[in-house]
Amino acid sequence: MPWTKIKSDVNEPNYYLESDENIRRLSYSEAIREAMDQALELDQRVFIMGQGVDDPGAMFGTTLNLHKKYGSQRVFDTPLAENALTGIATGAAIGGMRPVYFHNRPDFLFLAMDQLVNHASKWYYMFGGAVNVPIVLWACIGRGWGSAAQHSQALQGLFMHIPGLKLIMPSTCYDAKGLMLSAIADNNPVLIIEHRLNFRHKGFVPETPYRVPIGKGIIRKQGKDITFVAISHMVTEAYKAAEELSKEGIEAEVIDLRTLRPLDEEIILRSVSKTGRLLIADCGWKTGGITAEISALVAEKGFEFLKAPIRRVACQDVPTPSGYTLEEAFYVGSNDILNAAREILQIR
Amino acid sequence: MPWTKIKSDVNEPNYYLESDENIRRLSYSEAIREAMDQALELDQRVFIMGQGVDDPGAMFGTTLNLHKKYGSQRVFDTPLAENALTGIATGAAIGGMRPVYFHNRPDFLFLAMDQLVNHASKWYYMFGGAVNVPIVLWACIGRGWGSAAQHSQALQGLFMHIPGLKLIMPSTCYDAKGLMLSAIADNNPVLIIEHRLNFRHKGFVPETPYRVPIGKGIIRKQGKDITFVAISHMVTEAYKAAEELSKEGIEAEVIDLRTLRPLDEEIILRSVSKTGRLLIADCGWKTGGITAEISALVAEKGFEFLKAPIRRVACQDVPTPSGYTLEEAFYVGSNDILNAAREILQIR
Amino acid sequence: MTMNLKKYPHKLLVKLYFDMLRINKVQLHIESLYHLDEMKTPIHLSIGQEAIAVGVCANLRQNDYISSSHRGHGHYLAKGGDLKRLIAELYCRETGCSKGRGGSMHLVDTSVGHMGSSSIVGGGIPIGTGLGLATQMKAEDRVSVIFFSDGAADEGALYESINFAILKKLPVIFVYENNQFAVCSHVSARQAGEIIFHKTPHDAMPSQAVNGNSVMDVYEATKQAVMRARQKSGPSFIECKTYRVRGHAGAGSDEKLGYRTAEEIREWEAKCPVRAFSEILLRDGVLNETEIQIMEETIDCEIDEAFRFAQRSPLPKPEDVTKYLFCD
Amino acid sequence: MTMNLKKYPHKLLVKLYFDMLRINKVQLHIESLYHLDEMKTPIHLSIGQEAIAVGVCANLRQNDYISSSHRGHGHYLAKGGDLKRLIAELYCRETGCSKGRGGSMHLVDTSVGHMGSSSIVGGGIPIGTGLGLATQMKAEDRVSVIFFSDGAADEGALYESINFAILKKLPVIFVYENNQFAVCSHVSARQAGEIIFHKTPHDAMPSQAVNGNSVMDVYEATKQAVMRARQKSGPSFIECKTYRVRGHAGAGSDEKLGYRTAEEIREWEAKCPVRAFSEILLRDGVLNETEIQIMEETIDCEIDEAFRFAQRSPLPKPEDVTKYLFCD
Ligand SMILES: Cc1ncc(C[n+]2csc(CCOP(=O)(O)OP(=O)(O)O)c2C)c(N)n1
Ligand SMILES: Cc1ncc(C[n+]2csc(CCOP(=O)(O)OP(=O)(O)O)c2C)c(N)n1
Ligand SMILES: [Mg+2]
Ligand SMILES: [Mg+2]
Repeated sequence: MPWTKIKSDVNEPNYYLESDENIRRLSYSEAIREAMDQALELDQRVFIMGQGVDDPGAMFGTTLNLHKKYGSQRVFDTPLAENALTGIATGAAIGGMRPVYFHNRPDFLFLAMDQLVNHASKWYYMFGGAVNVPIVLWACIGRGWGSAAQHSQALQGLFMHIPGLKLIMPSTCYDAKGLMLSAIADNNPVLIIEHRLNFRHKGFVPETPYRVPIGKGIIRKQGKDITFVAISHMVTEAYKAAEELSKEGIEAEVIDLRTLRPLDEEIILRSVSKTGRLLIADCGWKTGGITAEISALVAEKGFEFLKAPIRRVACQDVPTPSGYTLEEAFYVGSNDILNAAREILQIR
Repeated sequence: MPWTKIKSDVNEPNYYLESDENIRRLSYSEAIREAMDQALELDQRVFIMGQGVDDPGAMFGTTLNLHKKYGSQRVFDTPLAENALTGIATGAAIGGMRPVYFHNRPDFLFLAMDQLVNHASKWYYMFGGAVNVPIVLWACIGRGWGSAAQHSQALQGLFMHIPGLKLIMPSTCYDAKGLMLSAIADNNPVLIIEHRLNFRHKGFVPETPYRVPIGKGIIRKQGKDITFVAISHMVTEAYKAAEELSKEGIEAEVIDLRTLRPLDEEIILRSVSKTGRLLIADCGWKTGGITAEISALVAEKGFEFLKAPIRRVACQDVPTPSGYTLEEAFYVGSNDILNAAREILQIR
Repeated sequence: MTMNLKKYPHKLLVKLYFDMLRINKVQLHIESLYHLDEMKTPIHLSIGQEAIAVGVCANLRQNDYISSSHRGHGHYLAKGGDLKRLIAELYCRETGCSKGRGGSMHLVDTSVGHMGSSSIVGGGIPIGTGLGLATQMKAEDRVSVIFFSDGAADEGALYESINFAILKKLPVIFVYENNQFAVCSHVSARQAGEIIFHKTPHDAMPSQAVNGNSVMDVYEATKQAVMRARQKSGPSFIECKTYRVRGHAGAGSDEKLGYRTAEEIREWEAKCPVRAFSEILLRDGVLNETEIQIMEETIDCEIDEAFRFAQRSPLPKPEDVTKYLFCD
Repeated sequence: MTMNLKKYPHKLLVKLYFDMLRINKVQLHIESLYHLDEMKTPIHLSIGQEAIAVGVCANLRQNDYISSSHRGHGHYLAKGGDLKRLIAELYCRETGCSKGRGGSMHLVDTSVGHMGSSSIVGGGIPIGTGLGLATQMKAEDRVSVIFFSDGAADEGALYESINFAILKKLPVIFVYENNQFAVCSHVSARQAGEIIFHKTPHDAMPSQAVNGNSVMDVYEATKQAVMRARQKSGPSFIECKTYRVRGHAGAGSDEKLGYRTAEEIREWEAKCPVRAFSEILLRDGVLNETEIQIMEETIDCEIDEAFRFAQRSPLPKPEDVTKYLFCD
């Protein structure tokens, strides 16, 4: 199945450096693996758990052979018991450890919602700050090759609604490493949602450990005509669309939110204050998803800047179909962004 | 604990009839109980399950003594095993039954998310229409008296995001009965979220079985100056605020959505096209909640009508605190609606 | 296997063999074409586990229910699911059993009591239990069989479902296909020992472990369980010990991954339940080589036809993507 | 109880009795004032279950962990939680153990290893298991005790947690407080029979049922379990059979509800573990009436002081509602 062997031979868009051929490039999975390796090295409290973290697949390579280096006490396979294991991770965190619990797909988190939402995300508040829960949950969105309804859900729209839970969706190799290291260092529960398509990329990744701040977005491309807000692999898609528009003399500003909660409201509002036009792109469902919140934020706090309706580009509001002809209709990409942008800008 | 003995001695706002003293009034719980009684009577496939549905508390009285009338095979207590029991209800529905599964509080649905979201809500689509799942889940939001973080969550914001799941939140006794009967007759999974504060009310309820259409909102008060969109007990709060504004010569239109999914977009857009101003009131968290989706809908499809920023009145984005001084700060009501409306209208 | 086959009707023995052979051949054919990337769906082959699907389903009637998983080709076929529609589903066609919406992990054929399989591990267990509940409430004469493997046995849903099935004396049979692996993870890395449900009191839920590679052993164990269910005496639990000889997903062996030894795979391949049974049948003169040859050819023909049907079938139209969201 | 108390240190016996009496009296006092509606929090009294909290915790050190539930006053106090801060929490004060954010169902006192209780039934079980995992990973000398009742035993989280605890040989003790009810629902309406974990192989997880109304029985069973945990030999399971004599929530009896007989309640009230133990202690001359009288007075004083402390404490400020969302 092609989706099990994503080749990371495409360079991500060149956001960081103009034309340096000598930069250190890692694949997306190597970037995360390096973060894990360094976290395990630097902090004895860190450990990795998850179904298959010590197997040859190693979560898309992100945990490859770390059990050999750090031992099977610190990098271990788990039973398929997502609810209890999330609670066990939570308990371990309360007891002073820093678990990182890997899941292949967010779909399986539905089994863990009670421990994640009712417990981990509330513990600090519920006890008036007496106990905090430094856990990281990681899951990678499936897509394509008939992954279908139960293996391809992009659930950031749900998790963005949960107080007490930080929510991260990186789009570059640099951030995948830096945000993972920040998440592990954070004293709160953090959920990282990755996207399989990001794993095609190679990108600039410094070797030394570094942290990318949680809660801060970044502008991937400056622009004055329209603002694109996106996350994860939709940033790449938005960037592609923006480059396309550039050719026509239209400058879209592309914001990579990186964190959905806490949300970087300022970066969005500042951009919209300049462009007056907003398009939000997500790889999850539209209704009640992250595009809704970002739109509502601007309709509430940036209304005066708006020159046109806010458009949302997101997946169809149906369970993911398996057939490829239907997948084509279900998923959105740079073309949809382009079309919606043209509508907002009223070109053609 | 006062909240265990909600007295239903307050009449709900008089939406239906001008001044008829002779109408039949039932309490909110009697209205639901009547729906259940009639559904059990009329359709052998219907059954009731849930923790305590056959006990003296009987889910706020909504299932009182029905096990005596219909037998313990059709009205039965369940183990505290919310995930499997939701799957069992789903299986029973697939096998031709029409289960209604009652929960005290939506908080416990976090244990049932896998079966509810990954299974029941996807089954019809995933099998190309071969099998449908006519189940009703019912849960009642807690509030006050220190219910706290794990016993007071208003989770409509989450469930509105799920394709394949219908989501109902009634606000009147009439609708509580009529929507329950519609939900049971519906061929899809339906989640009904009630609110404890609704149970204080008595209201007009015809005796014969009737259905209120799923997916249709209703205008509770006509107005031209501002639109209030609300659900469940926030409709009562919005109505109160509207009456207050009325005294000042400002006419707010109050929309009771009744159903959140499918959403009655038309009733919202039509109203905003008239008033140009929108306030959305919810008893759940603000970020990523239902107010976000409704705002985004209007910013996308009704932008040209808008004369002012869209305001959202919803709970603070924190786990619910237990202390009453903090509960006061956490929850919102007619005063908050009034203040936000005044801001939108720029009065005072 | 030293069992005496004499007591069984000839027709049954032939059917058991035929069904196993057919499931085996269908999967080998899928496997052989998978590299063409025309079946754009993940596949999870149950090669080596044919005896379980067949031994169980041979005891079932058309209107009995089964609940299955991501590894469900065998269950689907053993229960009588339509082969053409299975292959069409793998080819993502509108003529697939799930109309190209489900793919290989989501098979359905309601006409034979296959009400849909879940690819959430353990997800089908409560649903199969609920099918038993419906049966009981409607006072129907049906049995509900739940197929699940060792990964699913890690999940609390199993404990919850078994408790409920015993509590309500549901006509449910829990068929634990212990193939020892969940992806690359051996059951011993996830479970504390023998599954505890073998310790359930016999009158509440009889439980036994059988050789999952012996179709007759599976058949016999299921027979008792089905009888118990039809007598409304409650659920049963059967562990079928077996082995997943292929990789977790996709085509071919995963030997090179190194998480298990090549010898171990070989050892279990040698226990192939189809071949093992054919040897007995030949030995005991139930079938002869020619008869088997004819069976093979019949099946090959059917398979070819099914693939042709699938490949020529129309694809779902993109504009139908929102169809089947809700049932009217 | 015909046990020989001679082998126990006097100090231990006095402590056991004192702690039970104190928990009993604190709860009676809460109950007596609850109608004033000043404690604006749901309460779940563990009157009649004092022997379990005390018999277990008497074996624990300050740094051992416990995990508790909505019915957690007894566990909190037995583990050494601060009484003043408990009562202040019931009064929703800033000085409460959870700063008025948690209420009666969410108690915490990290200084004595009480890391927070969950009001999601069964929710504390995985967390307590995880505390055991942390202990093991950090190579600390701690035990993690998980208190849960029959409602929680319905949940799959218990199965999943026990499996993991055995798999990893965690220093965890599962204390199953079987008080026979979840709200109004008797355990027999929810469970298929005796809990299956008694059938776990002894070397994996010793399991036993004891009289939960006998503090010495609970003490002895826990002692073995604690020893096993400290020796890093793995988890233990103890069922303490008892009864919830009060209503599920709030103050007073719920006799009038009629879901159980008044006689049954009387019967179990007669088995009050505090009185039962006092009779033995008096009989065996471990304590005399005067000494008990003094204990009672000491406790009454402490309780009065705690309530005064609570009532006079400041309330959380509304503007602090968003405080403690995230930890820096
Ligand atoms: C709840 C859940 N967790 C994880 C997965 C990912 N996953 C898919 S198949 C599989 C292995 C399942 O093993 P088992 O239940 O033994 O079935 P087998 O593959 O052996 O038939 C896993 C972990 C899943 N689908 N569902
Ligand atoms: C998961 C979950 N389901 C339902 C409830 C509602 N509820 C609160 S306490 C309770 C009874 C719990 O019974 P048990 O576990 O036996 O504890 P006990 O009250 O006897 O101490 C129930 C059903 C809950 N809090 N959590
Ligand atoms: Mg397996
Ligand atoms: Mg109990």
